[in-house]
Amino acid sequence: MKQYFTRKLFIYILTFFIAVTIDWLIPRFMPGNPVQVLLARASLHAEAAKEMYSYYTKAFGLDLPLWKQYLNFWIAIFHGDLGTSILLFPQPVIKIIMRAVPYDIFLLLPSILLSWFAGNKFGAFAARTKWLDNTILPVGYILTATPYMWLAILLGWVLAMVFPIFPLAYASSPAMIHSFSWIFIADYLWHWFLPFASLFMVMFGGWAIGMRNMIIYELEADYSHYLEALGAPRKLVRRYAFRNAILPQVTGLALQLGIIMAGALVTEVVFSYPGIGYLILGAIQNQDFFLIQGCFLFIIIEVLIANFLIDVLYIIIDPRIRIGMGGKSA
Amino acid sequence: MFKKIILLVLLIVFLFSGMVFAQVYERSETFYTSGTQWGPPSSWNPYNTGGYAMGTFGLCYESLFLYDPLTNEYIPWLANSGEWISPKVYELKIRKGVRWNDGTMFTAKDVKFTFDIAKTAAIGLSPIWNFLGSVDKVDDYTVQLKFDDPLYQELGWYIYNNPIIPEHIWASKSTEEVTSGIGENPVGTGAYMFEASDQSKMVWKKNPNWWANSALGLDPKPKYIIDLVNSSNNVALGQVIMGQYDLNNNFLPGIASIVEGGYGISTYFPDPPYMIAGNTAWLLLNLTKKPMDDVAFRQAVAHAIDVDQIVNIVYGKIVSKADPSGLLPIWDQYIDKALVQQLGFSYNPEKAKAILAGAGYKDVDSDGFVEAPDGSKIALSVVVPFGWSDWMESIKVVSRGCQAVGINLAPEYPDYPQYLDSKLNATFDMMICNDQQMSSTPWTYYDWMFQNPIADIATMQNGNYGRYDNEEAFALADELDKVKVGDIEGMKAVISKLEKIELTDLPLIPLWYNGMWSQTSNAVWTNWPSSAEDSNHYLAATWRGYWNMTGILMLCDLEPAK
Amino acid sequence: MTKPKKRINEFLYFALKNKRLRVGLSVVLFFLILALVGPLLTDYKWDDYVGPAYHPPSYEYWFGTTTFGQDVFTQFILGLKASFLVGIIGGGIGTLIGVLVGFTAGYHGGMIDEFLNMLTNIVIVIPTLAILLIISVYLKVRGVLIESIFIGFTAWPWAARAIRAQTFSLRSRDFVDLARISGIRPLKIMFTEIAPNMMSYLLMTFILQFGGAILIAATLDFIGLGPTNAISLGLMMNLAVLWGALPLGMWWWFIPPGAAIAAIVGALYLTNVGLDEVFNPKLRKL
Amino acid sequence: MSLKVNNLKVYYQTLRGDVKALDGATFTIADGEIMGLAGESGCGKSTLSNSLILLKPPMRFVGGKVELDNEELPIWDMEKMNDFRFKKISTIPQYAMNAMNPIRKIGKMVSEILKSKKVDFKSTLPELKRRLDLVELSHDVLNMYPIELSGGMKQRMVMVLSTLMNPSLLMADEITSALDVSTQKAVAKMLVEFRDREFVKKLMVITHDISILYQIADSIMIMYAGKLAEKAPTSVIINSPRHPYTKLLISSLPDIGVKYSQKKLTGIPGKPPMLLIPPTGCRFRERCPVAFQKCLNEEPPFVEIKKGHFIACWKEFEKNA
Repeated sequence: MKQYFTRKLFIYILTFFIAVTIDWLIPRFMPGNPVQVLLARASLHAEAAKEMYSYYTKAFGLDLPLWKQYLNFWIAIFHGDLGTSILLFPQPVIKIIMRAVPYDIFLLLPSILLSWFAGNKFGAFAARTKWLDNTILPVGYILTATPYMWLAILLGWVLAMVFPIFPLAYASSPAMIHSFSWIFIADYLWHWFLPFASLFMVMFGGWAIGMRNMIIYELEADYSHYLEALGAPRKLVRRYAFRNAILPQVTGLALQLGIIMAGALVTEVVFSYPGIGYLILGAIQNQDFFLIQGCFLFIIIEVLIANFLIDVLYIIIDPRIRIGMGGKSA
Repeated sequence: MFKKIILLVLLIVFLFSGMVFAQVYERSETFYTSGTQWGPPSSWNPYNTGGYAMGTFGLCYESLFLYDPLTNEYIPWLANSGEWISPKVYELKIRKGVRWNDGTMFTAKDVKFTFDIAKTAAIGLSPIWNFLGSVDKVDDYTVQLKFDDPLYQELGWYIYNNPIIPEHIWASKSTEEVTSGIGENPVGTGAYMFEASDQSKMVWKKNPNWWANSALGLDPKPKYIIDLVNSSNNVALGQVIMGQYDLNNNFLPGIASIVEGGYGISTYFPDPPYMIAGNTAWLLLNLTKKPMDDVAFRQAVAHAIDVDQIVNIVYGKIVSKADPSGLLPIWDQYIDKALVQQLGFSYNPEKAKAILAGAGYKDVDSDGFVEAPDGSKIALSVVVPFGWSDWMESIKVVSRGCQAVGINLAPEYPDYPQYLDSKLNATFDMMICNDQQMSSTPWTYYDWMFQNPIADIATMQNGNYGRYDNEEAFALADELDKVKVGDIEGMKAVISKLEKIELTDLPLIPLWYNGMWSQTSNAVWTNWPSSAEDSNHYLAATWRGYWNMTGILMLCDLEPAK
Repeated sequence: MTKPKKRINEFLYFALKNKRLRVGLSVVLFFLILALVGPLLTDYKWDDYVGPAYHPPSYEYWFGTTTFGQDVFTQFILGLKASFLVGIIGGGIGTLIGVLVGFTAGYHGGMIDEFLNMLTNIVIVIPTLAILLIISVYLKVRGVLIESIFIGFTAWPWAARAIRAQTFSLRSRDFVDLARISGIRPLKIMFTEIAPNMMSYLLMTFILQFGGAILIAATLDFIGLGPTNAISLGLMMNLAVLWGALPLGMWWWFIPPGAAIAAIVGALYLTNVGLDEVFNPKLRKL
Repeated sequence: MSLKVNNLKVYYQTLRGDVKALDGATFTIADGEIMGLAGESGCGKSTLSNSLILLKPPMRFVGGKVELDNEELPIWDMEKMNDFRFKKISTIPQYAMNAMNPIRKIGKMVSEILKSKKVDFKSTLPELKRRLDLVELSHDVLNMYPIELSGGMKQRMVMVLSTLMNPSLLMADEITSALDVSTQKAVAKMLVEFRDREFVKKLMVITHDISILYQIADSIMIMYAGKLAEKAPTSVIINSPRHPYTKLLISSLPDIGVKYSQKKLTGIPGKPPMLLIPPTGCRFRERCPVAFQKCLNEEPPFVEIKKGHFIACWKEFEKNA
């Protein structure tokens, strides 16, 4: 158990290290320099621009030798300092991200978890139920095959433009300022629904299909046949099959995270939903490298944590791993 | 699991029955706008020129004068008057009875302080100290600016473009804070005060005891002004159609059809070009490279581009073709028509070919493209930043035009920093650029066009990216700066000389006038500015620097819709 | 053990019998043919201004026109072509890497496995967008090819994992042991003993990679990290949104590309299940 | 009390048509009898055993009657059969190695199965433990997961579980094939012991390894190409088989203990007929050294030529006649 975790941990740390290094490269690799971009945004007068140039170069520590910048970057990270945004100068990146993160959490967690549970339950249900297998599963295939943004566009077009039932954009109505009133929460959910729905639907399809295919294998596994031979009722056989089929689905979740993140990004873009995804696009368009950097760093951390949790979860639900770690083997 | 979701939906629906329209800010007294803020509001420092939240300067902080570009008039604002009491002394009479919105009296010392702080901190106003000797407070309501060598045009620009700040608050700030502080809780003299802000919006609240109510009988109608962070075009356009914005200053493709479509959306002009021209889109040519350094070649390019196609197809007629001089319509009086008639260019492929041939550009290897007189191949690119959709379309037209006359010019779309880098370091061949907004004087244009010294272009970032080197032009630009603001004839004289150089040498090629994108909805507010006789002719724009070009007056003229 | 030839015939037999496979394949083929012969049906380039702007589908403009009067059908056809290209190249590379990594890891186990596993995990976690961002700035023009290659090089991890597991289960089979005992080189064993027994599996992996690549490409194109010198289905959606096709009600601009992607990839998945049922007797239903 | 199988026909559905894997089997297993079932792979012996307990597609019930202790088994009805499975008729499958749910503790799995069969686990537990002792499994296995057990242990665990309800008939399908020789012997002995202790009344042991049958079986039944060829007490089959196929089979064994199916039947040219469209007459005739005209047209019936000795061969009938 212990050395399993130490190994895992080692991998995670290494990954983090590499990822962060790549992340650090982003602004440095970009041609031209951020300060010029910044000044170009602030249409200043010649003289002022000249002075500002040197000032900001210092402020961003871009005048230091690279290795020193790299070192400082690590130090800064552990101080939770991700530099200053250019797009939103002079706001610190970390602050901007922290303001955006809640939107992601409330959008991603429900859609991922709900779709995962619903999808698996449904897939298991559909498997080997002929009419369902032939009617609903094709829909499932189309759903998972649908590009996130396209579904988002469709929903937006139909439910916000053609039939204006839901709002087309933003996380809350323009007439509201954050507060914990019922009205605000209601308003929030109202705006939350379309992005949630489009994310949910696409993922749901994927999980349903995955589980459906898994469970069909499990129902043909030896232990299932043995149960049948012993005359165990269908219910028990299916329950066992489901329990076994869920395992790969958990790993699947870990593998999917990256793609889901990308999906969330484009969905937020379509609905101008102020999460990290939307922030990233804004940052990319406005070449705010420090913001881009911060956002990616955040995604990296999120994904790593999620992966770790899934690892732990997996150990809990799959005895084989646990025992394998215990040193015993079949 | 499905039940859960259905329940969720039901819950939402339930919560909304009736609640949806229960708003915190009453729609009928709120003014919704968008088009300035490219990210969450993050700075209320009026000296963060490119980044302060919409309205920080204009709604909250104010300037000494307003300037009306359509009538070319200065409107006394925080200053009652400004006069040259001697050739080198400019005396400002400060308005009495103005209060900062924290209750403190606004006096001459605030004005003096504002000028003085520009000496220590690098802000937009700082360059004035290149020709300003001292700022003296005569009495509480009189300030004298003493110049060594007054640059009238430049001063004329500063007096309406520089926010006056309260000494009692800013005196304690460090230089860093002044130049790049966040500047939260702004204290200004303006008609609106900071109310709130979040990820997607900035909210301003009406200042009940704004000095202009009594002093000028001005009363901005909206109680709240809510500026929404820019979203994607489709969202913006969608919300315009649904009348969710009262004023939108985004570039919205297809707005023409919306205006015609009877959605209650209007623009300044009822028909093409719909928008007031806000700036000129130039084709920059890099004069440090061959063959762009050859006037004949530049002339050929100028004649090869079918600007009408850009205007009609790419922009759907919401922009208009630029005058060969590139001067905006508001500066029409400065355009030397005869000169333009004589030296100007227009779309004429045949002539372009002729010019090329005449200058020795021939298609030697008959690949359909001409080679330079010295026989070397010509393969050029014209660039705009990737994602700037309208420009990306435009340069396709440009390159097609050039290829049609035998110039091998290909469109390229680098990311913005590359574009900027090639611009600042003169590594591009040709590019589109529209750095200069409308202003009180063509001098800002020529200053930009003939910026020098060339060595410092990269750091000054204020024009002449094609590296046009002509002492005469530089001198003329400075000369223009020294002409008195009122002296139209004097200005014309210098400008026509500049135009001559411009038209003969073509250091850059003016293509079209970008609009001051502005679409207004009559759903909640009416009496918008328009070209119509009976309506006001202010600028309906929230862009930085436009509130003090009569934008604020536009607010005061609004009427709630019945 | 029945003879391979007979086996293949049998597969064909089931393949033709299998409804899912038939439907899936025919949809994919339909679009493939459309992508191949389509260009003959139009004589425009994708960005030519060919007609009136905002023109809904009509006889002369089957899919209508864009804001600039470009022919949407032309864009659609060429976009399809690009998508298939991405699918084949990206999916191909992805599968190849996945197979190599998976095989080696699964066959050798031990340290090599450890290492490759680590590599896989790392690639999974690193935000590919970030890398693409850096790369993109360095390529003056990004083409479909570059994009495909990039996708291939970032999309292989899950394939590697799956194949690793398969190899694990296979390497312990007697016929592999036999080969090992008789001292055949590992690589040879992999490709002569193991691979043939996984052909079906590899094929299915490729199909999934194929579909995945198309989806990823669409996403990248949509946020403007796609090709800068060509049209693609993702780019069409990007442009449609950029030019306000939704509020302007230009559904003909943004519906076809997404629908095509959904149809193609969905069909691919369907094909995959069909194949599964064909190759795996247990799943054959009669 | 006994198992009576009468003219049982079970076909395999394939796309090319029915494969007549079991084409009319008629035999009896008396109480206390351990019957070995042998034949080349594909001769239908697994079909026979499976059809008795778990007859599901692609297997198709065509005809015949199965009586267990004078009670007809509705083997064609998956659901109805559930009342008999486990309690009256049970099996130790070929795949005993992975017959148990890998992610359930064995004890828990057992209790869940019992519960599902409306049997109280608590009251059964003592008996279960006793039997674990009998097969020399520690009680801890109940708190273990299958992968914690060795092959042999799993095998034994399944044996215990399958027989827990004292079924009347137990089928053991190739249970020894996966085990090493010593374990094989042990397992085989246990089967006998189970019978002696009357955990099971009668057994049908299907195997490749005649040497095992030689040790434990009371009688042996030989199948060929979906048909019964010969059934007789073990000694008879081994020492004086009558059916030519049996003879070849036995004689072709170089020495007891070799799994003959792995090599072709030496000396006999040809291979078993396709059961898709089986030839008329005797199905063995093509390979039969003594075949004659009659074998070509008429199918030999499976008749008792001596007490407890059944064969299906015209030649032998003539001898008798």
